[in-house]
Amino acid sequence: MSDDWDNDIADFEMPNPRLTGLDDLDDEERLIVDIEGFEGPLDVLLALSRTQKVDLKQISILELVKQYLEFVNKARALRLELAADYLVMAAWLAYLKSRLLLPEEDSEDELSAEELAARLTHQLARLNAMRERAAILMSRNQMGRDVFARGAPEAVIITRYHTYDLSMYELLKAYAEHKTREAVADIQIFKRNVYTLDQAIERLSDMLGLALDWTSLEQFLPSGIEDIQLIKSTKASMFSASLELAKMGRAELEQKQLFGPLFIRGRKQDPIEEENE
Amino acid sequence: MNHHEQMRICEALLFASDRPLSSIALAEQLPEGSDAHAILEDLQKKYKDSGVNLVEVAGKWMFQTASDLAFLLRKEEEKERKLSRAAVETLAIIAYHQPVTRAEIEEIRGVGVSKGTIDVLMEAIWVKPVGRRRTPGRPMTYGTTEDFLVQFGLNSVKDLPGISELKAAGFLDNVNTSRLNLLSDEKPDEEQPDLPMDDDESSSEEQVIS
Amino acid sequence: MNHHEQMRICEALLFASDRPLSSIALAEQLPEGSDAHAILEDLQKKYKDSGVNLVEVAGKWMFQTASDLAFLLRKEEEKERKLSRAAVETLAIIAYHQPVTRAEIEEIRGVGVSKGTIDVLMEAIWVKPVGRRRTPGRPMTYGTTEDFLVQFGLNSVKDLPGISELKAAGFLDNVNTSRLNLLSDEKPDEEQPDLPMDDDESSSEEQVIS
Repeated sequence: MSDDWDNDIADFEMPNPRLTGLDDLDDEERLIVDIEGFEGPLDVLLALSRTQKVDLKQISILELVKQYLEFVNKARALRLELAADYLVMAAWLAYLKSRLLLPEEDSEDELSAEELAARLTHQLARLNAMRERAAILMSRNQMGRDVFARGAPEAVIITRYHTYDLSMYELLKAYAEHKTREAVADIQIFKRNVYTLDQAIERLSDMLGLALDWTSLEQFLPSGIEDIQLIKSTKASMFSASLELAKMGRAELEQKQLFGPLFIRGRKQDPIEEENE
Repeated sequence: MNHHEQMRICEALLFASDRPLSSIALAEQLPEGSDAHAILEDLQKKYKDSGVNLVEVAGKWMFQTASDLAFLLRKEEEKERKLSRAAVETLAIIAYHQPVTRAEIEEIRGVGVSKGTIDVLMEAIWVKPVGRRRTPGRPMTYGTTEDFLVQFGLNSVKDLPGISELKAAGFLDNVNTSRLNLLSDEKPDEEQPDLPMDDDESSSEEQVIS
Repeated sequence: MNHHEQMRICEALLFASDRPLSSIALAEQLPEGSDAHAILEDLQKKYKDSGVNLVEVAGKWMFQTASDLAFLLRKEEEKERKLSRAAVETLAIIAYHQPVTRAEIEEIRGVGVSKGTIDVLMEAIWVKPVGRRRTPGRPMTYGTTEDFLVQFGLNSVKDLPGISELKAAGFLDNVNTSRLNLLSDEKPDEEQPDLPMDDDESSSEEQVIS
């Protein structure tokens, strides 16, 4: 299987733990059994391309498309949940396949099918190369695993300017924790004293019954409130209530100029409109 | 395994150990029949004139800076101190909200900030007074220093990650997402557009403080 | 002060530290006009066949146990950070492509970078934010740290294994991050003309710190 797969970039292979213990299955079945071990469609494509046993540069894209679409179909048949990414890739590959098979029309704005295929190959090769480098990197002699620094260091000049040390990680962590707590603290704001919209609507409709001429909305505000927050809340709710009543056809609103006072008056219920409602 | 190889092994073990090792412990790592004592003596000789010596302390062995060079290490005894949680958080708030007054820090943190906390940050040269607010009492505002940027490898404070980036990097993992919209990066200084930098005053104070 | 004495001083300082020291930091402890580099080279020679070697790492110098003794000293279960496959891959991508944005990492891996992956790498102090792209949204870019170089015994990121082959193969070219770039017709070479972090400055700053 993948051992035979020859790649001229490097001969190092990532250990692939998800394939262990499944030796009785053929490659593709194995892939499907372990769908959850995959990290996205590129990962699947890369694994599938290995079954072609050729250099990544020489893989048959058509064959790969076929393999992938089969893979997706089998996974669906087995009712394995496939993330949207996999389906988007399947759709794109189907599109690529049709373009590869059909005679290419000359188009200046679009990449040719061969160029698209080459891009896909390049992406796969790049991911593969990064995997190999990751494995090589991890297999290097690592500090604290293979080689060691002085076990009992004596105090030396390391920080000439700072007697304090703090990592970016610690700083960001602290800020994030603070933000987290702040979020919880913000929730408590809802305990504030507010004048609800329902209260405002009730008050306004009661009072509108009494005053049928244009009256400044300010006149309807409840008096005697001292809490500034509550005054603000009252104003906001009364304003909303006036809009609400206007919408219901129970009041009319007028404003003579921008930022000018808002006038409101009660409206006799129009019987025709009432029917329409 | 020859004698030289055995010496190398002992040397590496003694170097990497975080405590003195007994000759018995060393012998366990050597082929049977090795003479740990002879090896230790040879190592001791090898390091006799070096900047580092192999010394025997309470029957165990360790490397130690040559006593005549102890002066090299002595001046570093102003050893690293750990910043308190409050200090780290205060630093983060100053970094993100600067220029910011002490009262504002307290409001943001929701708890009092002791004078000592800011002093510690100024001692570390990460924070400095940057001006005064044009509000009653003309409170001093704080900001971060050049040293702060150097410490954290930043080009400017604008390079600090924003909330969405912190979240993306996993720092805000345990925050309920529905609450996250409350975590905006709001500008804290909406009401004070003007930041008076009276250099004479703040710098003279800085000298007094530091 | 003669050459031998200067060697002893460097030896003591380097031996006492568990972190790499720059030749600049060492030179400060030596009489003016001393040739720190010559001293370091002599020290390196002196320890060539010992159980402890003087190595150049992250552009600095440190003593560490000889790598051929790894079989003896290896502490697998205790020390090794258990990194997920995703984290290892992400680390490699950041190392080879730095400075690199999260979106670019996702493009290369063909899958989203899950929350916590970069967080884990930052906690290990192998990865840090290094600046921002001059592209819409000013996305943060990531790079590797000095600790990363020390961990993997590299003198600089230019010494990453096979980096020139990867470059020659075009694998380190700018990454097109318009999602599903397979579908887009953009030329891949038109992005990110400017990187905000100028590397010279940051690396020189790093030297100043230590």
